[in-house]
Amino acid sequence: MSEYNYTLLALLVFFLPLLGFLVTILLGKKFSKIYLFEVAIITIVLILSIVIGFFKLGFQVDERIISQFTWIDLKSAGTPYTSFIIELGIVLDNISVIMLFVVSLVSTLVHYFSIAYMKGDPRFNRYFAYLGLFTFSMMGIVLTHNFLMMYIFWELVGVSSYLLIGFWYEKDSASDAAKKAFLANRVGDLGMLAGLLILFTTYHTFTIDNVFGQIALGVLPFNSEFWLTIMGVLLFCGAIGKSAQLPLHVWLPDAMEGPTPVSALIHAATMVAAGVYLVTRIFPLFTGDALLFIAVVGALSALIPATIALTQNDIKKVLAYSTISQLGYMIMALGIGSYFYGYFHLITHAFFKAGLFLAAGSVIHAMHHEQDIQNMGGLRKKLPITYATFLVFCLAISGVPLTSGFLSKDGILAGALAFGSLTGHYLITVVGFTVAMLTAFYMFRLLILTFHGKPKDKHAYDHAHESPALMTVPLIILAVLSFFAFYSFNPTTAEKGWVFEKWIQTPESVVPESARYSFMVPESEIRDRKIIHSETYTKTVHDAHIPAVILSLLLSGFGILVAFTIYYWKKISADKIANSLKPLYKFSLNKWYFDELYDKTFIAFTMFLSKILNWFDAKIIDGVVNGAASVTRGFSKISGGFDTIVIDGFVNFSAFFSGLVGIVLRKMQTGKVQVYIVLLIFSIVILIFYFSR
Amino acid sequence: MMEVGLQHFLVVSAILFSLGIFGVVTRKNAVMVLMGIELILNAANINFIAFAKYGNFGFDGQLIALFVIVLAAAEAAIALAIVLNIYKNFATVNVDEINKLKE
Amino acid sequence: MNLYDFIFYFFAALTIVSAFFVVTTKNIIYAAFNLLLTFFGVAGIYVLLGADFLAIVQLIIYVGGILILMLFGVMLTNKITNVQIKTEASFVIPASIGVGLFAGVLIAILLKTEWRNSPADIPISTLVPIGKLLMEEWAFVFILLGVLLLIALIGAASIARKE
Amino acid sequence: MSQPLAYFFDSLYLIKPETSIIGFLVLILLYDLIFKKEKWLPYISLFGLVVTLFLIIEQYGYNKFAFQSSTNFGMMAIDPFGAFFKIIILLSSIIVILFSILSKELDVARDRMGEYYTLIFGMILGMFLMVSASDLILIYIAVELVSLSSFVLAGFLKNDSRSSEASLKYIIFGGVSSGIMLFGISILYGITGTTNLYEMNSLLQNFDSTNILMILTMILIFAGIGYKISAVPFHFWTPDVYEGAPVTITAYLSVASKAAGIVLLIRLIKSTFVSQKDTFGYWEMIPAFDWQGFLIIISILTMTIGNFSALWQSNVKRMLAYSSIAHAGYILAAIAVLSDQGLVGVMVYFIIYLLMNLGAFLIVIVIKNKINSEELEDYDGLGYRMPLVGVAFTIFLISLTGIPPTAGFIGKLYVFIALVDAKMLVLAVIMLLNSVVSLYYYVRILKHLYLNKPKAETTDIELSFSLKLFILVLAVPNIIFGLYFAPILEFVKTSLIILGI
Repeated sequence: MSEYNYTLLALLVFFLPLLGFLVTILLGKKFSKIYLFEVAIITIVLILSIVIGFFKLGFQVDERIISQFTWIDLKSAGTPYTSFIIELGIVLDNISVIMLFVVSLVSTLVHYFSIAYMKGDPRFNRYFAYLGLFTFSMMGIVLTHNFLMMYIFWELVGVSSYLLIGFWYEKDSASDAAKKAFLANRVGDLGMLAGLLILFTTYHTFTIDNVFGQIALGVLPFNSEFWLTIMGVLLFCGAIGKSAQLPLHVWLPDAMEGPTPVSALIHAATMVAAGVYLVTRIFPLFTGDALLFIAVVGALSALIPATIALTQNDIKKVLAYSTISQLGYMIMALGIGSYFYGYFHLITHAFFKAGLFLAAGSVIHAMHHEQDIQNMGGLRKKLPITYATFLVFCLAISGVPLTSGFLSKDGILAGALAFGSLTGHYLITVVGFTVAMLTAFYMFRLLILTFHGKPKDKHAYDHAHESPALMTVPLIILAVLSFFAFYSFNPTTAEKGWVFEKWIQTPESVVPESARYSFMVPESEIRDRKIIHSETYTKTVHDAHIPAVILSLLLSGFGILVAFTIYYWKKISADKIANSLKPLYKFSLNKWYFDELYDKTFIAFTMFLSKILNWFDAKIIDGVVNGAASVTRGFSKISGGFDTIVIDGFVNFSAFFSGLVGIVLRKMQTGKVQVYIVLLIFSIVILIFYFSR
Repeated sequence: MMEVGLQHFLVVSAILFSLGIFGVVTRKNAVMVLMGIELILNAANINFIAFAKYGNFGFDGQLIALFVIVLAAAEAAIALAIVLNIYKNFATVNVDEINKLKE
Repeated sequence: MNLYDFIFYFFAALTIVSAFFVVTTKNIIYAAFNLLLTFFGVAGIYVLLGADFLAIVQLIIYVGGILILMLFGVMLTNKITNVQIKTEASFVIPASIGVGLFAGVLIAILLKTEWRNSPADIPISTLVPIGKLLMEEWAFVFILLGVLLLIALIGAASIARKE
Repeated sequence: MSQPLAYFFDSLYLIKPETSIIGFLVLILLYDLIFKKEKWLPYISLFGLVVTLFLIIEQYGYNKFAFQSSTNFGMMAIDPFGAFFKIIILLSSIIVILFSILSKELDVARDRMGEYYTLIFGMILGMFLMVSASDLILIYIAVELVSLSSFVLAGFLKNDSRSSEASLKYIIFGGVSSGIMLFGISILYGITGTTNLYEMNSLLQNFDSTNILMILTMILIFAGIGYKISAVPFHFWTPDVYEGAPVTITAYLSVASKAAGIVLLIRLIKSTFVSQKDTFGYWEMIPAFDWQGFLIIISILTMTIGNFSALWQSNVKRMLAYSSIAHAGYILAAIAVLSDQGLVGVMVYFIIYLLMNLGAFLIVIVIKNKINSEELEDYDGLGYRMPLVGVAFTIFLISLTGIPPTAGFIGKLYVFIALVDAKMLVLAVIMLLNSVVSLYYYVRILKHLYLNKPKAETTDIELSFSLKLFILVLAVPNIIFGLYFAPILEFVKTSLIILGI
C-alpha cells in the first residue's frame, strides 16, 4: 500500500470514533437506537486497523510512515530571530500498528459486551458516546508522532475516563472515585507538563523524532546529562499517573466503581497501558539513571499491589490490584532494558486482563451485581463458558506454559535475572520472581472462591444463569488470543517467535554513551550494523533463559498449589494463617494504608490551607470578591482540593486588584457625553505634553 | 502691532476652535452643542484657506473648505434629526440629562 | 496700520466676540444670532484671504441653510409659549481649564513655527480655477459628496419623519 | 480632454467595487421606494455584496493609484492589502445582513428597512474609501460617510430611548472627534502644502528630528482615527453607543468600521512616515513623530482599560464593547512593531476577530430574541436550555480569550511573536497579563450559562434549523482555524503588498 493509503486509513481510524461520539451524544436523546451507530463505527475501525496491520506488518515491516503537517511555523512569518516549528502528525510504525489493533479489538469487544451488560440503563446512549470519545482519545495517544498531541490526548483520555468512572454519578462512591482518578492523574500530568516544558525550551519542537535527533547530536537540557535524566523522569511521571504506578496507584481500585466493561476497556487494556506505551515511545531518551528509576517504580508497583491482592474479597478489586501489579511488571521490564518483553507483555496482558474483567462482569451480571467473592462459590456449573474462559485467563496471567502470559512473563524474568547479574541490582530480580508466585496464588484463590466449592449465597446462586452470547463470544475470542500460537510457534520462548522477532526491535538509545546502562553500550566497533545492547548482555539474557523458565515454573506452580491447598482441599485454614500473621494480614487487607496516609498528609494539609484561605476570604475580601469566589467554587467543584488553593488564591487577588482599578474607571464613564469630551481634551493635552518632552 | 500675516489668521482660527470645544462641553442644550461643532469646522476652514494663500499652494485649500462646508451641512441635518428624535423620547434636549446609558 | 489690517482686526474681533457669546449666552435665540455674526465674520476673513467664492458659499450654506436648520431645531424642541428660552451651562470650570490649556498649547505651537510665507497673488475671481479643479482633479470627490448628501438626506428623513 | 479628466476616466476600472456599492445603494433605495416590500431587500443587498466580492477578487492583484494627479501619486491606492480588508469588510457585512434578517429587535422598524440597508451600503462605501484612500481629504470624507451612516443606524430604533440616546452621544462625540481630526489635517496641509500621503512622504524626508508641530498634528489626526477604532483615550463613546444601538449595528461597528480605521492608521503611517524598509521587513521611520512610542502607550492603555472595565459589566453587550476595545489594543500593539511581520499579526488577527466577535454577537442576538434580555443574570442556566448556543458561546469566548485550540490563540500568537521578534518584551508581557485578566470576565459569562441556577422554572428552548446552521458556520471555523490555519497565513502573506515603499 502507498503511504497515502496508509495515512487515509489511519486518519479514518483516528476520527471515526470522534464522529461516533458526536453523533451519539447529539442525537442520543432523539433516537434510542443510535448506539448501534457507535457500535457499527467501532466495528469498522476494527476492520480498518486489521487492514492497516495486515499490510504494514505483512509487507512493509521496516518502514515508518509519518504524515505530518506544520501547525505553527514561525519561520515562515518572516521572522529573523525566532525559529520554531510545531508539527502535528501521525506515525505508523510497528508498535503503533499493533497497539491500534489491540485498542480497537478490545474496544469493539467491550462495545458488544456492553450492549447486553448495560441493558436498561437510562443513559444507555450516553454511555456509548463516552466509549466513542474514549476510543478517539486513545487512538490519538497511539498514533501521535509528537509530544503536544500526546499531552492533549493524554488529558482527553483523563476526561473521558472521568466521565466513564463517574457514569453512575448518582452513587456518591462513583463520583468520588471519578474525582480521585482525575486528581491522581492530574498530579502525574503536572510532572509530565514540567518535563514537556523543559523539553520544549531546549529543543523548540514537539516532534518526537526531532527531539531524538537533537539528543543524538548532543543537545542536552541545560547542557547536562543530569537534566536529561530529570526530564525523562518528569515525562515518566505522566506514565505513573496513567498506569497507576506507585505512589499514584490509589485511584485504580476505586475506579472499579465504574461499569465493569469500562474497567475492562480502560483499566485493564488501554488507558492504563498508555503509560507503558508512552515509555516505549520515548524509550531512547531515557538515561541509565532514569531507566533505573523506572525499574524501581515498576518493581515496587509490581510487588506491593500483589501483596494487597492476596487478601481482597471484592472480585474487581483483586483484578484491579493485579492490574497495577502487572503494569508494574511491564514498567519494570522497560526499566531494565528489556524493551521487547515489556511491550510484549502489554499486548498479552491487554487480552487476558480484558478477558478477566469481562468474565468478572459476566459473573457480576449473573449474580445481580454481587461483587464479594465470599458470597460466591460453585458457579462453575451455572456459568460453564465464563468459567472455562476465566480459567484460561488465570493460567495465562500465572504464566503457565502454552499460554501467551508464559511467553511474555518468562522473557521479563529472564531479563530481570540478566539485569541482576550484570548490574548487581538483584532485588529487582527477586521482586520479579516473588510477584510471579504471588500472582499465581491470588488468581487461583479468586478462581476457586468464585467458581468452586459450595455456593455461599443460595438465593443468588439459584438465580444465576449463563450470560447471553453477546457477552460470552467476546470472552471466547479473548481466551483464544491468550494462547501461545498467535505469538510464536515455539511454546517455550517468544525469542525465536515468528511474529515478534521481526516486528518489534529495541530502538537504539540516543543519550550519550556515558549516560547509558553499561550493557546498552555496544562493545563491537562495527557501526554499520545496528547494535543496541552489548554482546555480553545478549549472551547473559540467553543464558538466563533456561534458569528463569525453571524457576518461574516452580514458583508459579508453588503458588497455584498453595492456593489449592488452602481454598480447594482446605488442608490449611485460611483464617489460621491470617490470625498467625495478623499484622501483615491487616496491612495487606487495608491496602498498606495508602489512602489513610494520603488523608493524613496531603489532604489534611490541603484542608488546612483551605481553612486559612476561607478565613482570609471571609474576613478580608469577602465584600469585594463575592463574584470571584463563586466562579472559583465552580472550578473547585470539578477539580477538588488542590485547585482550590491555586485558582482561588489567584482569582481572589486579581479580583481585588482589578476592583480597585475598576472603581476608578467607572467614575469616568458617567454617561454624560460632555464629560467624555472634557476627558478627551485633557488626554490630548497630556499626550502632547508627554511627547514633546 | 506687526503687519497682519499668516499667524494672525491662525490665532483667530485657534481661538475659534477652542471656543467651539468650550461650547460643546458647557452647553446643556443639544442644539447649542451642535453650534459648537460648527465653530470647530469653521476654524479648520480658516486654516485651510489661510495656508493655501500664504503657502502659495494653489486653490486646493479653498476647495477643501468647500467640501467641509458641504459635510457640515450634511452633519447638521442628521444631527438635528437626531435631536428632534431625542426630544420626542425624552421631552428634553439637555445633553447632560440624557444619561441612561452608563456604568 | 493699513486698511487691510484694520479690516482684518474688525472681522477677527467680530468673529471671536460673537463666537464667545455663542458659547456663553444663556438665551438660545441670542446664541443663534451671534452665530450668524460669527459666520459673517468668517466670511469676511475668507474675503480677506482672497476666497471670494468661498465667502459667498459660506453665507449661503451656513447662514441660509445650517443656521435656519438650527433655528428650526430650537423652535421645535422648545415650547414657543415659553418666553424664556434659556439654557444653562455645565462643567464650566473643568472645561475652562481643559480648553484653556489646550488653546494655550495650540496657539503657542502655531506661533512658534516658522511657516512658509510666500503669499500667492489673488486672481480677480477664484470661481474659474475652483470650478476647473472641482470638475477635473477632484471630480471623484465631487461625485462622492453627492452620495454623501444622499445618505444624509435618507438618514435625516429616516429618523425625523413621522411614522 | 484635459489631462486630469483623462486620469479620471482611466481610473474608473479600478473602482469597480465602489461603483458596484453605489449602484446597489441606489437600487435598494429605488426598490424600496417603488415596491415597498421589505422581504426581498436583504437578498438584494446580499446579492450586491456577493457581486462586489467578485469584483474585488477580480482586481485582487492590482497595485496602482486611482485618480492620479499631475504628480505621480493618486487619491486612492488600489493594492492587495486594501483588497484584503475590503474582503473582511464585505464578509462582516454579509454576516451582519444575515443577523438583521434574524433579529427580532429590528421588527419594530421593519417598514423602514429600505433605509437601513441603504445606510449600511453607505457605510460600506465609506469603509472602502477609508481602506483605499491615500489623500487626507478623501480620508476625511470617507470617515464622515461612515460616521453619518452609523449615527443614524445607531439610533435606528427611534422609539427606543436607549437607541436614540446612543445616536445623540455618538454624533456629538463623533462630530467633535472628526472636527479635531480636520483641524489636524489643516495644519498638516499647512506644513506640506498637499493632502496626498505619498507626496507628503517625499516632502517630510527632510525632517530629521521630532518636531512639536508634527506631534500636535499627529495627535489631533489620531483623535479621529482613534475614535473610529475606539482606542483609549478616544473610546469614551464606545460602551454607551454599543449598549444602546441595535445589536446588529453594534456587531458591525465592532468589526467592520474598526477594521477600516485600522487600515487607515496603517496606511497613514506606512505611506507617510516610512523612509525605507530593511531586509527583515522592519520600517525605517521619518523621525518627525515617534509613532512607535505613541502606539505603544495607546495600545497599553487601550488593552488594559478595556479589559479592566469589562470585569464589572452586567450587560453582555456592554461587556463585549469593552472586550472589543481590548482587542483593538492588541491590534495596536501589533502595529506598534512597525514591520511587515506586525502587519501579518494584524491581518491574521482580523480574520479571526471577525469570526469570533461576530459569533459572540450572534449568540447575543439569538438569546435576546428568545428571552428579550442582554443582562448577564438573565443568562443563568441557559447553557442547559439551549445546548448548542451554550457550546458555541463557549467556543467563541475561549477564542476571544485566546486559548488553544481555538483560532483566537493563533491570532494572539502571531501578534505576540511579532512583539517578541522586535524585542518589545514589556509590551508582550503586558499583553499576556491582559489576556489573563480577560479570561476572568469571559469565564464569568460561562459561569452564568452553566453553573448558576435559573431563578424560575424553565424549559428547553428550541432553535430553528437555519439558525443552528448559522451558529455552526461561525463556530466551527473557530476550531478549524485553531488547528489548521496555513491557508489564512498564505492569504495574508500574498496580501501583504502595500502600494509604496
